[in-house]
Amino acid sequence: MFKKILIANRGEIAVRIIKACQEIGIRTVAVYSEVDRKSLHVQTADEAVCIGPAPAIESYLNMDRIIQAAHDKDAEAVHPGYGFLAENAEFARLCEREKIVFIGPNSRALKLAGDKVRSRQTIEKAGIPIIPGMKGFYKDISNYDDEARRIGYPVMIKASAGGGGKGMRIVSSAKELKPALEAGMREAKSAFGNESVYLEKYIEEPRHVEFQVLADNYGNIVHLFERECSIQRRHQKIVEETPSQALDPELRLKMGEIAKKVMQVTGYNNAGTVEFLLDKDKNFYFLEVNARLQVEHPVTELTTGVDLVHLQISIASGEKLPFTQDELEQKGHAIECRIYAEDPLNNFLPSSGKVLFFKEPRGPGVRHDCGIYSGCDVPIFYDPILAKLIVWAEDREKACQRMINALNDYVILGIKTTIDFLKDVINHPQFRQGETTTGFIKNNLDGWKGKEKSKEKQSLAALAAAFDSFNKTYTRTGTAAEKKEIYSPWLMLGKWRLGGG
Amino acid sequence: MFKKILIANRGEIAVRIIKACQEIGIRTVAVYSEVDRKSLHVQTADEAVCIGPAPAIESYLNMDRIIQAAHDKDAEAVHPGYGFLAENAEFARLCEREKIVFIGPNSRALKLAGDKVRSRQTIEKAGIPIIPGMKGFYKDISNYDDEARRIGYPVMIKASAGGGGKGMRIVSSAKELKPALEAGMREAKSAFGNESVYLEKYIEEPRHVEFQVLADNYGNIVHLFERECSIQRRHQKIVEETPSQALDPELRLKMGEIAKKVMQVTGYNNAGTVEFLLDKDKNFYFLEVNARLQVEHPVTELTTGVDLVHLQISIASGEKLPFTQDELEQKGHAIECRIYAEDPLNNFLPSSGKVLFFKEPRGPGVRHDCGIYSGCDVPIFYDPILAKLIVWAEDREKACQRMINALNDYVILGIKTTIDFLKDVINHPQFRQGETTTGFIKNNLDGWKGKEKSKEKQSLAALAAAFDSFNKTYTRTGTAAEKKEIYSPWLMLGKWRLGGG
Amino acid sequence: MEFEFLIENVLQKISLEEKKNLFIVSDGETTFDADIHYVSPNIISILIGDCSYQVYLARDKENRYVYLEGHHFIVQEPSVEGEGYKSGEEKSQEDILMVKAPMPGKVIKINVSEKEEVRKNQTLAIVEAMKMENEIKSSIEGYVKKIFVSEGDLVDSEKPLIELEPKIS
Amino acid sequence: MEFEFLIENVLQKISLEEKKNLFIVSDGETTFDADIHYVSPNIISILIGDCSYQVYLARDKENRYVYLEGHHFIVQEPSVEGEGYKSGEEKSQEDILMVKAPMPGKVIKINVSEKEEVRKNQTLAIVEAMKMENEIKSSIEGYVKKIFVSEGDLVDSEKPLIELEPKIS
Repeated sequence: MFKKILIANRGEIAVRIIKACQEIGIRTVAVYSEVDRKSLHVQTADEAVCIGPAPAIESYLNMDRIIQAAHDKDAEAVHPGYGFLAENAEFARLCEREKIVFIGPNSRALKLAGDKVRSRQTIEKAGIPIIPGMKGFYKDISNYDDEARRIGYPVMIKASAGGGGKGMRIVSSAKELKPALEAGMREAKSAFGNESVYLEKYIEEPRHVEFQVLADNYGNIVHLFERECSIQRRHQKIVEETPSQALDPELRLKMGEIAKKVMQVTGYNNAGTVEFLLDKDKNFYFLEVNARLQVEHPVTELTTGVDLVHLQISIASGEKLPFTQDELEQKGHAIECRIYAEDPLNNFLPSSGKVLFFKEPRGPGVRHDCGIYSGCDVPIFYDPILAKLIVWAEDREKACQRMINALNDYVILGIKTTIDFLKDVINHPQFRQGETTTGFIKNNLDGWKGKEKSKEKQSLAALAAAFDSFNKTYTRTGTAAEKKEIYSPWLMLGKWRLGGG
Repeated sequence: MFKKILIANRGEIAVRIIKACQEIGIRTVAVYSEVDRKSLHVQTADEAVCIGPAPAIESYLNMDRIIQAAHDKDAEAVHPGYGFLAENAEFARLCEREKIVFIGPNSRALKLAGDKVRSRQTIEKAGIPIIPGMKGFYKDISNYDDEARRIGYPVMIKASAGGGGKGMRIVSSAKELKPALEAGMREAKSAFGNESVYLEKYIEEPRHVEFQVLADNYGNIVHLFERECSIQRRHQKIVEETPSQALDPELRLKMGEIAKKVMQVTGYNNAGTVEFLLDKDKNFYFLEVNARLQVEHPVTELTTGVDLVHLQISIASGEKLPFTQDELEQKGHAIECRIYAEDPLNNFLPSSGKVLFFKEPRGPGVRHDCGIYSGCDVPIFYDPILAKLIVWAEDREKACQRMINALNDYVILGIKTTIDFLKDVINHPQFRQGETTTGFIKNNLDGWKGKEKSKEKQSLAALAAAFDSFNKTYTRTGTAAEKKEIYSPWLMLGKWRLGGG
Repeated sequence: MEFEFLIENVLQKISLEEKKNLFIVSDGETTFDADIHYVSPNIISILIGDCSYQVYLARDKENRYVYLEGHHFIVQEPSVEGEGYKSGEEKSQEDILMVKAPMPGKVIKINVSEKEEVRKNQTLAIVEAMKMENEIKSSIEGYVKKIFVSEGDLVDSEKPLIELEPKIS
Repeated sequence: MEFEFLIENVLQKISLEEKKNLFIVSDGETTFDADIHYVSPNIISILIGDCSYQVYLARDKENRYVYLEGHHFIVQEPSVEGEGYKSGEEKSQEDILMVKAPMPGKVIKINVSEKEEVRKNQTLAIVEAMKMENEIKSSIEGYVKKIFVSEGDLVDSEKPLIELEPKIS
């Protein structure tokens, strides 16, 4: 087993991986950009190395600096998290060359997964159903136009190098293609350092169902059942759950076996996800392999009882899978809500700034994977994900109730977040009935305005503010603190309190 | 199902029950004593009623005030939590008379469970092995002397009305009996409002193994497997786990069946716990029935996936058990550490006062049931339990690692707690090997002194304090805040900052 | 003691008088007793007729941020200068003509040049933040009067990007 | 800037000089650079040679409470008057003769009367807090000189309960 691991990431996923390492006695090295000095992952790790300025391209995507940090700190392995370099085959190859273990698939499998066109060919050859799409890559934008006409509009633009909605665009007619391609390429470049995009037939109103797969270095492969991630906005997943309401045991078995076959024919090892689209008639199509730990991995952990990060590390260190397919089962229901720094009342614009106050939910069945704290800064440079709230309960309805309760208990002041929006997603009758497709948000919550605020609640807010001002005034004159046992911010200062006291 | 429930308790368990109610759409009424106005359970509940002065006997044990509050607020049911009135048959009877549902066993079963002598007779008659002990109650202390001689020293003094170590004393010779009885009676009176105590043969170095049982109002009874609670100090459980390392499937089956039989012959309903002592030769003896939700109930919840508070409520509302014995199974391993406000470096003296800062652990597999917050007061009047830290993992060793990590991540400043002591319990080789008996603390951690603090750590503490003073000095003169982006307490005040700025 | 606040652009008047351990509160319409305490610097516990409210409150230079019972409020003191809190819908004529950065970010593309005629909903510029591109569109038909930024500039929220001139039709 | 603290009864001297974004720290023996920041009012992040330390710190009237790397420290300023932090073992002669309440609580029983002779380890009084009884025992052989409290009294920590007189043997 490794003695020290470098985590080439930031935010909640870096913290998640650092904690997993600490549990099994592995020292951790965080890397950080200049604006991230006070980030939680820097505080949580045993060691922390600054790798450059704020823009990701100069820090979290800077392979040489990261490799150098790993060497300097004697880290035997690098965990890339998700995003940034997680699916960068060149980085995986560089690690291999530098004798640093890359905690992820081998670079050949990673390259194949990243090359969406070639991987589609491999999958198709193996007899697995795929979505009609481009057969090759082109430099010239006019070739994309030809391909789009061949496939038939509407088509989807996707980044070759990664997922997460970055670079994705739906194009319904030829005249929209060029600007959409340009925007998609810029986003792909900015997110993954690679501007390659490709086209695929756009399937309307599908469900997004994916299978978590684990493969050790000795050809043993298991799947850990599905996750349904149909609730998306801008092709970005925002709510994920397992089990999917659309799968029966037979379909689950069939898709699970195919997911394993995908791993097999692509020579894959470590943790990966095989994504499918499931149409209304329960036909499913291979979409792509996500060659990394997914944002939504916790729902699988809560229902199967495995720790995917621990397993990634043990597989990378050369251990065999500790269980067979027969030993795995799903229990209960888990839902994840992604907490983004976005303003749902204002077209989901990113919301950077200072988190003035933060209180996280807790309680039975509630898990919170989190990268922020009261007083932290949310910089403009990186992904707007702040945290993930995951609940487990005996069944889906109880999980929904638990999620609503936890979201109500979740307070972030100072920046805008998606928390209130998420409550209305989970509370929506269509969601409660399990009628979830990728069009859910657009069909049901477009132009979301939030709940009406009653006169009574407005008064309460005014009352709280008045009380706050009242104590400010009293404390200024130095009487209130002595007079009554109020808990004013000034009292925190103890004997150094300034002013009249 | 009930629309509104009154919770006749305080602290972590009141908060736990309030949250469980909120999840299933039940409104909650908290009750509080005058010193508890700012307690977490008052903040968390929908409504809160003050029921008297600080001493428990005038508030949390004041049945009339609590019944009155339930009537005033139209609460249909009362959940008593643990301690206080939880096992008070008179209170249960009063609720029945006042047409308020008592969420717990019926008053006859409660009375029998509370009458340890009569319940021992009932159990013995049913052919279940019991510990030799007193056959009756006496007013006169000299009769206890006779009984002790008959049973044979060492004997154990126990409170008839409750558990939790309150009133318990081991007496190894006749001359120690009288003062020990007096102290035990006073403690029993103070804790349960009932001074009755009884004697039992003291079994040396046993394990404490108990079975969680659920019985609905229609005669259906299941057990939810065991909890081992051998790690005790002053007969107070401090670490609990499941599964027990001492049970094999055969013994588990046998004890589980006997636990169900105990419930049956005592006419019990709702949630209860059947406690056994298990000696070195794996003989087990019935100890008593705990006729309430136990402090340690979360370890059962984490390994079986049920919510015991939800089940208590649904059973009390007349619903049938939603599962049969066959459908229940244990998965993984769970450990609970109780976080007490006690000073382990000073004979575990209670430590009341203000919690100046509080940071709770989180992460996969970590649950924290908690009654405190940064800035709260811990009053001298009640039980010193602050919170419970519970972890789940695939196996016992991983659960231990996770617990150590979570305890390291747990910060309470301003009052003394048992957190550091608990780390040394979990880290102890005997504990790791599962060699747990009720003598564990006395045998292994008597006179605990804590870890040696290195010169380097002392320097770091001084450095942090110096930095704190440095900023205080700078901020006083009004330069630092503008000069650099430090996060001084003064900066929290924003534009109302006093002094030079 | 009297207080006035702007909450969602509505002026709220409220008075507090301390009496023993309670406050007598009047919001203009009704008068009631409230038992109010700080439980920590950002949490206020309020009991009104036994109903318990947990209110979270934080402050920055301009606003108080309040969360209670599932709702967020931005509370301003009326004397505070500068922009009120506006939702996307409530833009003044001035806001329409002066196109501002909707959030802090980086200008990655300017799609128009000065004097150019623009259609309604035409993309004027693209600002990127947190790795998402946001297209800044014209809400009128008109002309580009002035461009204040260049591609690559980091801009703060409310920074003017482009000034438009309406088409007189 | 020089600082002195009492940590576990040991005087610690430390000096801090600010230099760019770092501090030059000297603890008398070694001098090193440290990158130190508040991340919130009670959390300080320290990097020394890339090693990351998260330090928790809170203050009350008398002490600073520090938690780092699994260890608790009580940090006092040397100028602070009054009792130092003492563990159970380090009692002065004065402490032995003046029996004090070990924690805030209620005196529920006084087992001796004035002038009475007491053995070592004899129970003098019982103080209850948080529902646990705590027996206050004599650590010497001697006589009860004075009793300051009555049964039922609420007492604060360090409140004198009973004064003893040693037996001259």
